[in-house]
Amino acid sequence: MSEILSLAGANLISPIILSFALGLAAAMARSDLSIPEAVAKGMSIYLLFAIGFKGGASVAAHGIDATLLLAVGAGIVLSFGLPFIAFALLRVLTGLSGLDAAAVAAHYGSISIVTFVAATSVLEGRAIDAEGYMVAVAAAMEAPAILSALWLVARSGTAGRMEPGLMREILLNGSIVLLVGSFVIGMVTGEAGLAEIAPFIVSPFKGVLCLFLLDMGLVAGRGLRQSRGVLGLGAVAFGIAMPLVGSVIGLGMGMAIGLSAGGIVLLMVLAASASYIAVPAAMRVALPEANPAIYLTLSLGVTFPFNLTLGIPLYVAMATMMTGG
Amino acid sequence: MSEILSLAGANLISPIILSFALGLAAAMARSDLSIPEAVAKGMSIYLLFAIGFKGGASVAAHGIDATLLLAVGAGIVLSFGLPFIAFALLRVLTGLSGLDAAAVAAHYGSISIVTFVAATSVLEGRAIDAEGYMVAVAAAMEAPAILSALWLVARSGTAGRMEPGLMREILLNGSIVLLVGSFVIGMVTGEAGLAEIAPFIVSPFKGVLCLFLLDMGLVAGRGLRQSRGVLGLGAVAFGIAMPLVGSVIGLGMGMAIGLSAGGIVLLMVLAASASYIAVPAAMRVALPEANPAIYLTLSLGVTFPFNLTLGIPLYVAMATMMTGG
Amino acid sequence: MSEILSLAGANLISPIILSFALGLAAAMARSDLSIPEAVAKGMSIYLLFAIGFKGGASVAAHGIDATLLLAVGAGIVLSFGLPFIAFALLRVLTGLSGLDAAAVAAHYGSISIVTFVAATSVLEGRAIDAEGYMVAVAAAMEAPAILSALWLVARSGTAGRMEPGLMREILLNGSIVLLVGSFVIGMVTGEAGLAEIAPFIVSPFKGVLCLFLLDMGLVAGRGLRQSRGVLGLGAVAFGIAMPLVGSVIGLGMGMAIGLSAGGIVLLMVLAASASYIAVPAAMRVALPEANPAIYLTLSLGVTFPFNLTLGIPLYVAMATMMTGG
Amino acid sequence: MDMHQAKRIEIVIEKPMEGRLAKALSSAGVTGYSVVPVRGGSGRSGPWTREGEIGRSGMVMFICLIRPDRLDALLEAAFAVVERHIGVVSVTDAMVLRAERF
Amino acid sequence: MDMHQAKRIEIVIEKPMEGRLAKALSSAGVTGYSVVPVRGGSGRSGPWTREGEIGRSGMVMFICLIRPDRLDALLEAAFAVVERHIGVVSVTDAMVLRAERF
Amino acid sequence: MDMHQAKRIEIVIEKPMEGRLAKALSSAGVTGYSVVPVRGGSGRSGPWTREGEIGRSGMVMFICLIRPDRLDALLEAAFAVVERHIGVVSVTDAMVLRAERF
Ligand SMILES: Nc1ncnc2c1ncn2[C@@H]1O[C@H](COP(=O)(O)O)[C@@H](O)[C@H]1O
Ligand SMILES: Nc1ncnc2c1ncn2[C@@H]1O[C@H](COP(=O)(O)O)[C@@H](O)[C@H]1O
Ligand SMILES: Nc1ncnc2c1ncn2[C@@H]1O[C@H](COP(=O)(O)O)[C@@H](O)[C@H]1O
Ligand code: NA
Ligand code: NA
Ligand code: NA
Repeated sequence: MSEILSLAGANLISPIILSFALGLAAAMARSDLSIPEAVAKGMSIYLLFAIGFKGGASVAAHGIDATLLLAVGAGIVLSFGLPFIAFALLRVLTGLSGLDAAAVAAHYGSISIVTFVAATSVLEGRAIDAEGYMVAVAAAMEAPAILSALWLVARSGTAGRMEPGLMREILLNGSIVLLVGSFVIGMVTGEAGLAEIAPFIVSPFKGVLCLFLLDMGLVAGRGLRQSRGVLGLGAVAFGIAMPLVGSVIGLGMGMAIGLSAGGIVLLMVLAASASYIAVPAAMRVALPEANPAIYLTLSLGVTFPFNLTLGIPLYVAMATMMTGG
Repeated sequence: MSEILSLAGANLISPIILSFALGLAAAMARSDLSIPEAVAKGMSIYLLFAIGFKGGASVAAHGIDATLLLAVGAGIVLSFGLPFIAFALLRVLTGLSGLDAAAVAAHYGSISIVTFVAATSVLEGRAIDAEGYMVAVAAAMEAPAILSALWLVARSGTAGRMEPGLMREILLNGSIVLLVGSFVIGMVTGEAGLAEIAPFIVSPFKGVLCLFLLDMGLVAGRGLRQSRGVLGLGAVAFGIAMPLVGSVIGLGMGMAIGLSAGGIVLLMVLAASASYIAVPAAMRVALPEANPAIYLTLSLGVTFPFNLTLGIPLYVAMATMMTGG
Repeated sequence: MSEILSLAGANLISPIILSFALGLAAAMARSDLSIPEAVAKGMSIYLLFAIGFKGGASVAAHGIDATLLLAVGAGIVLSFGLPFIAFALLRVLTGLSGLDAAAVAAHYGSISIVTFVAATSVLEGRAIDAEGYMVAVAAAMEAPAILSALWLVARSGTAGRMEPGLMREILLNGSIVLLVGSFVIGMVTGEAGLAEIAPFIVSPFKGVLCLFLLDMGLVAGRGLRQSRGVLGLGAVAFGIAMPLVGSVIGLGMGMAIGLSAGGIVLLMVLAASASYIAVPAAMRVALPEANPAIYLTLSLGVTFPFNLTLGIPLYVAMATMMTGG
Repeated sequence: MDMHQAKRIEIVIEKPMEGRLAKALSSAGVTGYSVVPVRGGSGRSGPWTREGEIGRSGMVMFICLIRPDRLDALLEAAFAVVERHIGVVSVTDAMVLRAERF
Repeated sequence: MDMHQAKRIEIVIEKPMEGRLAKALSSAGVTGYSVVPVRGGSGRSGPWTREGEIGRSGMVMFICLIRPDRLDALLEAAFAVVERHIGVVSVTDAMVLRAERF
Repeated sequence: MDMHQAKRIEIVIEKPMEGRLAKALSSAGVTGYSVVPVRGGSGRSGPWTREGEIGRSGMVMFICLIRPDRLDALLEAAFAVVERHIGVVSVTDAMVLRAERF
């Protein structure tokens, strides 16, 4: 326990977390500090490209593990399954309508790639290796949850419908394409390719991540400030309980399929994190009646900071304990 | 021959080419992956500044070669002359109107700086030196072709006219000014200046180039998808034949004026490549009746990928063979 | 004297100054070279984050100096006081109205963070150490001058009023928040934090500064071109005399409170430089009748280039002479 | 100058619906429109801004000039897309040069 | 389509005043507006552009559709903010779909 | 509020022609206009977007409020620039505050 706390403490005073906190505080205090949309999007493209490429290069270096397919399969199962658990939990903890609950559930089945990146960074800091292909698992987990949510809504007889073209849109979503694409490039060009562009995608990576988290803090803080009162206590409780539930399930599946300690942590993080980019856009198309203030505030304002600060060190502690690391 | 193929093969699996291919594929599949205009422009400014500066610093290090003036002169002659060859070839191979053919011809007399940058990168990878001032030759070749095209149109009696102010606009075009300006800065500050900013303009250069080519792939793919049917077979044949013709002429001139093998490759690449930024804008002003879908698709959708993938290794092979390297 | 000249000469041919000159020349010649707003803002965020963080990390490394509070206090006194001197000088040298003179005075009490950054860069180049907390002094000097200017206007009975909310806006201004925030992060995470992100905020710093100064040259040149005739000779004289006056006062205060030679230079630079971002925005709100062409042209078109080229080497020479360095 | 009657339709719609509206307009035979970015705004769901955002959030504005007799077809097409979504549709009378383009 | 009378107000105002105008509008009970970026322009104070700028300079455009009977309240609120500042306010007649939103 | 008759002219024109239109307007004595970015659109030459573009491609929108009696001069100046180029010109009736500015 005390070790978890010291890990969490060390995590809390990293430049990455403090940058997020700075953004959060600035937005709460209504500073006009802001990062242009184009720059924020540029940084997200950089991060996706770098994380995908490095994952692919690592697979090229270590060879494809027999568990690759199992891990991707586990991710897809998680993404399909977690929304049902989230939905049930929401019905118990909150008074959200079926529609809103389904929309929130979709977010928690999907993933937050920045949480994943932050976790990778923590693992690196502690010299814990992880399977490079976990990036592919992340990509595979982005979309399935949306289908589960639509099914939940359809079952309850409300308006949700599968818009024509929506499935293609979700699967060819920019972040999935970039993540998978750069993963493949990294795999094909291998260590040599990585060496060529490492001064761009490896060395400055953490610094860019700081600025990106500054931006996420600004956006999250603005959201929290504007949606004060939107979330009841039950909803906030869900925003913290759900990642814990997800991470435990991720832990079990990761151990079952034989991932390394690092891989298990990443699967836990994927299960525990909630989408705030791809899924919200899909929800605006498919479930426009659902209230975006609820799912955005929960995902970006509650669960994201929880995972970033306490969740990740906790998941690391759990995984190393269970794998006897 | 087999060596050319193996060079081309090695070239094809570089991160740079694969990033372009990823962008192309994503756009063709109608993914919403896209890079903000401001970020794309920012990267192009970075590349121009870096390539100009490095060229200037290299001139400062190696001294001004007696062939500098000859090379710039050769570039200007090429830029003036190639449009006539392109025009004739287009009249033979395609049914384009005189106006459209002249507009296309202007693009092929001018140059693509990214193709030039990619070639520099390939040369570096093979440790083939090139004259630093080839950057100045590139700048000198941007504009003259436009005059030739306007002359071709005027001769044919169609609407093209020299808009007042157009010449100043073309010569003070942002990319020419930045390329020449940073070249001069590099020359003045020399190796010491380069050392100060090398961690910015040298180390991460290739990585930025990857993201930039991802963007170019996206733009080219979008163009190809939208202009399906605009180009006949003859036009496509021109888009591949013209760079070959241009490169051979470039090879001859490069050898005649005594450039190094690397310098010859770069002159070939300049002759073989087609503009897709400066010239299109000039054409919209001077020849608004010409169809942009034709010249953009040819330049960016046919010739650019050809040069990037097959052209450059071919030109390297030709130049090293002819100079006995 | 000859040493100052040689220092100034060496300063003038640095990539940083030449990049500014390139931008200035390009804008004067009406080239269409330009850097997108989002990219320019992104670079400014990078520079503020980097300079704040490095300042904080340096404080963490060297311990908090007893003079920290004194230095911040001196900065605040300077920022409150300099506008009165500027106002008096303007009434003597120019025929500006009280309103315009007060608006200009506010700019000269506040600071230009880029001038500060350029000075830091020069100090590093000459291996002169400075107190890391000078960054905090810079932040403290941004706002007070605005109050002095409003007081000057109120006294003269004209329209200026303290808009509700303006004070909060000024103090929570993005650049102050980012500078102070990253300073604190640097202080908390210390050398370890700096090591993590140094490849992002240290190595490429000077290169980014070059591109940023290219942009500032473009903006300054555009301003000079458009406001030709706005400034009389007296105003231009003020734009050069005021930084000299400010720097001498800064020198005195820096010596009085016992700063190191490097710290004195930075205090001189802060006193000598004029704001062109935060204060103009505040003036548009509080003194909309004051003519922005006057204060922007003076601050960005006259004083900024003066400090960048001649001022900084002069201040370095003065400080080293006076401290017997 | 030879001016012609036209209608100017302005549609503010969520960004994720942009592609669907474009498709609906072209299916309805609308020959031209321009899309203008929207930086922020306010409505019943409160204020918002695009600063720092990275996804397909926010709104865009379609501006469309058409011959008056084609207004109904356009509005029907637009309404089918906007119906369940947030968004604002307004129509103004306008005059245009070069009527052959509309 | 069921259309309703409305007024379309367009306000070009300096960026540093953006927050104040937004506050004034909401105090005046204006239920909705959109903000569009302005890249540059020209006026009595000469031409300008946002290229390369980094501060809160330049201008933004508010576009606001309201029920005609609320026009005066809006104009008064807007005028109180714009009064001492540079900026342009114009009003056009428009028709809107879904009047309940305004 | 004291309102005055005005015309609102909206010109969508290719970016490479932006400088020429600005010059033509000022030669025609037009005292003010604002330029708004256009992110994309569609016309007879098909759909387009500015995403990922780096050159002076795409289009921009000029918005210009003027006194009604100066409309013809403006339209003539604008038409001389737009004539051979793609682009759309529309005019709407509007009311403005502070007529002395136009
Ligand atoms: N009356 C209006 N005039 C202009 N834009 C509006 C108006 N109402 C809503 N909008 C825009 O549409 C968005 C969504 O509106 P709402 O559905 O009311 O939250 C707002 O944030 C504005 O950008
Ligand atoms: N008549 C007008 N039509 C459209 N925009 C205008 C007009 N007049 C001024 N503006 C905008 O308001 C800004 C300031 O105008 P001014 O106060 O006249 O310098 C200009 O730069 C334009 O962006
Ligand atoms: N009717 C229209 N309404 C609004 N914008 C238009 C219209 N027609 C054309 N445009 C704009 O002008 C561009 C060129 O049109 P075109 O010359 O028809 O290809 C289009 O891509 C649109 O951005
Ligand atoms: Na999840
Ligand atoms: Na060429
Ligand atoms: Na000062």
